[in-house]
Amino acid sequence: MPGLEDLYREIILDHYRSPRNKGELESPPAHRAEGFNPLCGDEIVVYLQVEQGDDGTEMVSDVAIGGQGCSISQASASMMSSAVKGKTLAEIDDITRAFKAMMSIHEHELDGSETESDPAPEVKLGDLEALRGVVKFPVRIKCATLAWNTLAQAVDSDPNAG
Amino acid sequence: MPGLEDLYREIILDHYRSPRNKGELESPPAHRAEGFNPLCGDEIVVYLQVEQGDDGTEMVSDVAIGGQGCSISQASASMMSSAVKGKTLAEIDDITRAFKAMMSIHEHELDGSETESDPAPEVKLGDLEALRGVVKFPVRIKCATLAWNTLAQAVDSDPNAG
Amino acid sequence: MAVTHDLDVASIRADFPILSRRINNSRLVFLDSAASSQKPKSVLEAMDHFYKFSNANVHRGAYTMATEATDLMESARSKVARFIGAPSTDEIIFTKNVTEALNLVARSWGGDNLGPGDAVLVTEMEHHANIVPWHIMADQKGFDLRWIPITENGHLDLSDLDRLLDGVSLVSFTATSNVLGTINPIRHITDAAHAAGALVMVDGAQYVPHLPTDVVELGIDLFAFTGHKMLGPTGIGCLWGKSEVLEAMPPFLGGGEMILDVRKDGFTTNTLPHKFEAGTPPIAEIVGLGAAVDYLDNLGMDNVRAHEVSLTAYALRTLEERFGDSLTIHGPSEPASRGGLLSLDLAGTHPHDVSQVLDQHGICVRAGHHCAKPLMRALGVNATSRASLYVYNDESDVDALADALEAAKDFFAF
Amino acid sequence: MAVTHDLDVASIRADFPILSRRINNSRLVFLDSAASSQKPKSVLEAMDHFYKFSNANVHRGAYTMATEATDLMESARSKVARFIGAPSTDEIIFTKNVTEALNLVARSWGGDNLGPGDAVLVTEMEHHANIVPWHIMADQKGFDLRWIPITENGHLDLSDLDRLLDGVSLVSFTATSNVLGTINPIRHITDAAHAAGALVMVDGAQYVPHLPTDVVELGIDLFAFTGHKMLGPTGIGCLWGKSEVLEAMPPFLGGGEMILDVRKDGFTTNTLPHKFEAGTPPIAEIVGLGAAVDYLDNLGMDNVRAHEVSLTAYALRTLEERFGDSLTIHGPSEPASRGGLLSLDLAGTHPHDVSQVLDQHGICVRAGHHCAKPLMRALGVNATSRASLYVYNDESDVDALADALEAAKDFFAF
Ligand SMILES: Cc1ncc(COP(=O)(O)O)c(C=O)c1O
Ligand SMILES: Cc1ncc(COP(=O)(O)O)c(C=O)c1O
Repeated sequence: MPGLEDLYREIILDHYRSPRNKGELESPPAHRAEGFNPLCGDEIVVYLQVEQGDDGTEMVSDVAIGGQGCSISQASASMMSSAVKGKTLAEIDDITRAFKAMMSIHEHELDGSETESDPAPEVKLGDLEALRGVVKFPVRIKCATLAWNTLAQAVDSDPNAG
Repeated sequence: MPGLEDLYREIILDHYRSPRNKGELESPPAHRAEGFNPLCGDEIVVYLQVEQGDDGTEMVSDVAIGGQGCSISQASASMMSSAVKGKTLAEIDDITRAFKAMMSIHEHELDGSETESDPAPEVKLGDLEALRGVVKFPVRIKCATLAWNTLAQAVDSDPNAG
Repeated sequence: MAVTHDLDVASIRADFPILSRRINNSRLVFLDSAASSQKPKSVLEAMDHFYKFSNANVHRGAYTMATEATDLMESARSKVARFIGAPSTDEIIFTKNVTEALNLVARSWGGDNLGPGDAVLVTEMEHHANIVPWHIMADQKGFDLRWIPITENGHLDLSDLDRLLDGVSLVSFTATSNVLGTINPIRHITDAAHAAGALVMVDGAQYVPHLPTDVVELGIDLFAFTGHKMLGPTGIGCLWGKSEVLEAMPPFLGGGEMILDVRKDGFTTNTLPHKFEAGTPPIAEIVGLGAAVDYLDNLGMDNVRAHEVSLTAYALRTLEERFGDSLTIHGPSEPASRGGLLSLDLAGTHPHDVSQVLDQHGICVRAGHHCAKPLMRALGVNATSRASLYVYNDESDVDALADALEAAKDFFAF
Repeated sequence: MAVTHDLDVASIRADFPILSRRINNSRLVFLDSAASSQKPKSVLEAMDHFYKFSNANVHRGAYTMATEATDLMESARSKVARFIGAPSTDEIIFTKNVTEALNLVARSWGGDNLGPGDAVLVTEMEHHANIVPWHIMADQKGFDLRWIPITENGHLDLSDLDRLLDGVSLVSFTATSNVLGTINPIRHITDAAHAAGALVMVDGAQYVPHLPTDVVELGIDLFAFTGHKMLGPTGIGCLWGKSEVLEAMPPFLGGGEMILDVRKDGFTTNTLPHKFEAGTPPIAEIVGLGAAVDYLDNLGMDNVRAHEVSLTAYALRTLEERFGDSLTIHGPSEPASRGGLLSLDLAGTHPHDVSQVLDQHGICVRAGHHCAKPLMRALGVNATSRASLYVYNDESDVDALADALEAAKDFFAF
């Protein structure tokens, strides 16, 4: 088994100790979604302020993260929040796919399905690269992807529903 | 494991090939009971003609055996029929208890119960002694006792019921 | 069709430690694999190694051994999925035996879908495991149980199938009869059932160990089998179902692993396959089953089948030659339409006595009703002696059987 | 009270092959026995010997090996009966795990006896295995599920017991909490339940492995436990019930062995224990459980308990001294009223991370909700790290745990 330093890179611990964009946004108008990892009890709430530019493209002007969880899920959420803030939904989609591609190597092996996903888009992942070590700890992959699945839900959600 | 000759004594094979008292009695007036070994499918029907003497004692004046089964269950039924014919119900009870005592050494061990049965009555078992070897073949004990359990039911049955 | 190769029985036998045992001063001739097969060393070693190296509870642990245990279990699930041609590993549900798998469907699917006016169709050649669960549920729910009869030569009588199917919600039948050896026309029945709007469940307990299995090709909806008859350990069985069928079924056993959330006022079920796997699974047994699948894969199921067809042909021929009319062999007479299990009736003897005499010669056969009492009644017998063949048997075993039957015949001769 | 002897942990450890494994260059410190215990050589050898010498299906075979297999299985049943003080071996029903045993009662007894207006009483500290089966049946049958709450210090709050019991048909609760370690006052609750006319079922999963058990002395009606937590193999659990309670219950799984007769129009159930044991039992696993019982008997359950009380006291003391307020240990603080499992909360860390760091030191603990989500909500936590002690653990394992917790604390320190 790889060592702890593969999992807990310094930058991950930094995001864990000082999470970025922690808090809430008023919803509506913000999109809001809750994510839940039943295995470990981790919870994430993602708030997205989505604004429409003059050219019709939608972008995330603000983001906030609530919830609680282990260092990996918290750090992943914090990094995700930094990575998506100020990006268009199309860009966010690319980042999400690139991140999941980095993680999913192992998810595929685990569920035994044979389908090939689309090739990952060429996106710089920056800080998020630090989470690459998680794939060597298969049980922790769900911790790392929780924030991202919740992000996708938040994007799809209707802020005025409910 | 003991050899076949312990199980299949010549006298057992003789009763198997030439069963005594094979047939039916009209019921009523005869008592009648059916026995069934679910494990091997053996079936025994016991018919008893019970008559009351002047002194009030009841005796079995005639007996008949129907059904089908393996050599042990058939021979045991045949020997049983010879042993009870002409005997009083009290004598039959003694024979039954003596026979079961001979068999039950192993039945007890099998079901793990700790209760001691009454001491077996002093009764000459005659031909029935040949079945003693069955206790060395625990799965066959139920074959040997089937006829006797059915006999007890026949004695207890009300020939005029149903 | 794959080219088949003869099995090297001598080298196979060397893989099964128990086969070197002696019984009553004779070599062990094991002819009761239809009741439970023997296990190769590789299966025993896989379980032993699991316990000595990676034993831990699965799924929730983050530590090394728990991860290893989970990986071992899930890789066995993939092997089993591949072995029966399941499109997804998530469709493989582990149970304790095939009996539990059939009951699971009766309680879960049946509890949800059956009521007065509905009907389930089974056959006269079912094992009790595919009858009693339906009796229990029919009592509770008030639906009808219908029966496909058998023909004189031990096949299903499908002449009236369309009428029997009318109004039926589920057809549940055995792929191979455990008494007659008959291999049923699964695809034919399934097509007719689907045309009539019924789901199809197949009891593969006597099929999976002996033939190449592809649930997609068979076209069926639900399939169940049991580990201990296919070189695997006791305590493990399997239910396969199409995802959409399993998804629509309510959970059966409730407890750990099958939930996403539990509250005081209710619970949310987990995804497949966990939804149906409550509690600590038979982990070592799943690992053992995976090793059994590896062993069979390695032999090649086409070769296993070819071996059994030719050995069954030899047995039918030998017994016919040596016993003629004094020995009845139930079931189809053509080796190609049957599995390698032979239900025998030796004139003038009772199966219980026959098996006792055979045991004296080191030969293991089963005597009784084989948990198929409705079939025994249809055949008009109380019991049979059943000799069943598998990968470690060869012609010498058949010869030994014939010799011992001869001895039994002489012993009980009038 | 029997005189207790210290366990010779060094010689016990020599009986467990896995304990000589190294994990991440450290010796294995196994502190997850509450999830699944390790197995001594004698258990593995009993199963291996079964497969290599006597493997055959049970009960119906007349041949030597089938008789041996049946005898081995039934003698294990007697051992288990004696181990828990069951008055009759016929009251011992083998299941695949305790989860199946609890579901069996919920479906069979509950299906027959519960309806609108009825109530079942459980506790807030139940494992999901004693909650979800009741949710499932409550959905079907419309009865109420009531809850005994817990106190601040992790005991059951019985102050309102009489009111809670009013109108209850069954009380079902755990003997020992798998999160808090609390050993519940079984006799007290049982007497109150009986006075109120309710039956009592106890989940003994975390109790039987650790204390002398006598179901008659406890006064309860139904009792369930699981083999893999008591040195036995996976794939085997057990339900005990008073004969008259079990007799009155309808069968659960239908199939071979649980019947006396099967006809097309119905079936007749077999006697106890077979009535509840449909299909091929986990034979080797039952044999393995018998060997586990022998092993524990040989240690002496009084000695096992004494060992765990003193080791738990040492652990509570050590952790308190070294971590003070920065480590919360859930559950009762008196070793005599708890089992040897410790749910830990290390300030500033998440259980998942703690268990990952501990694994790096070769230490196995479980992190998560321990299949007790209602309890976690009552405690106001999402997860804990749980270290659990058993016969092969000693003070050096506790010291290793404390050292590694120290390392985790430093690693995640702000
Ligand atoms: C108190 C309690 N009940 C039930 C269970 C379930 O045991 P199994 O998974 O063996 O059915 C457990 C352990 O997981 C437990 O600790
Ligand atoms: C056709 C068939 N179905 C079901 C079963 C039951 O299998 P198990 O006892 O493993 O559940 C058997 C074997 O006993 C069988 O032959």
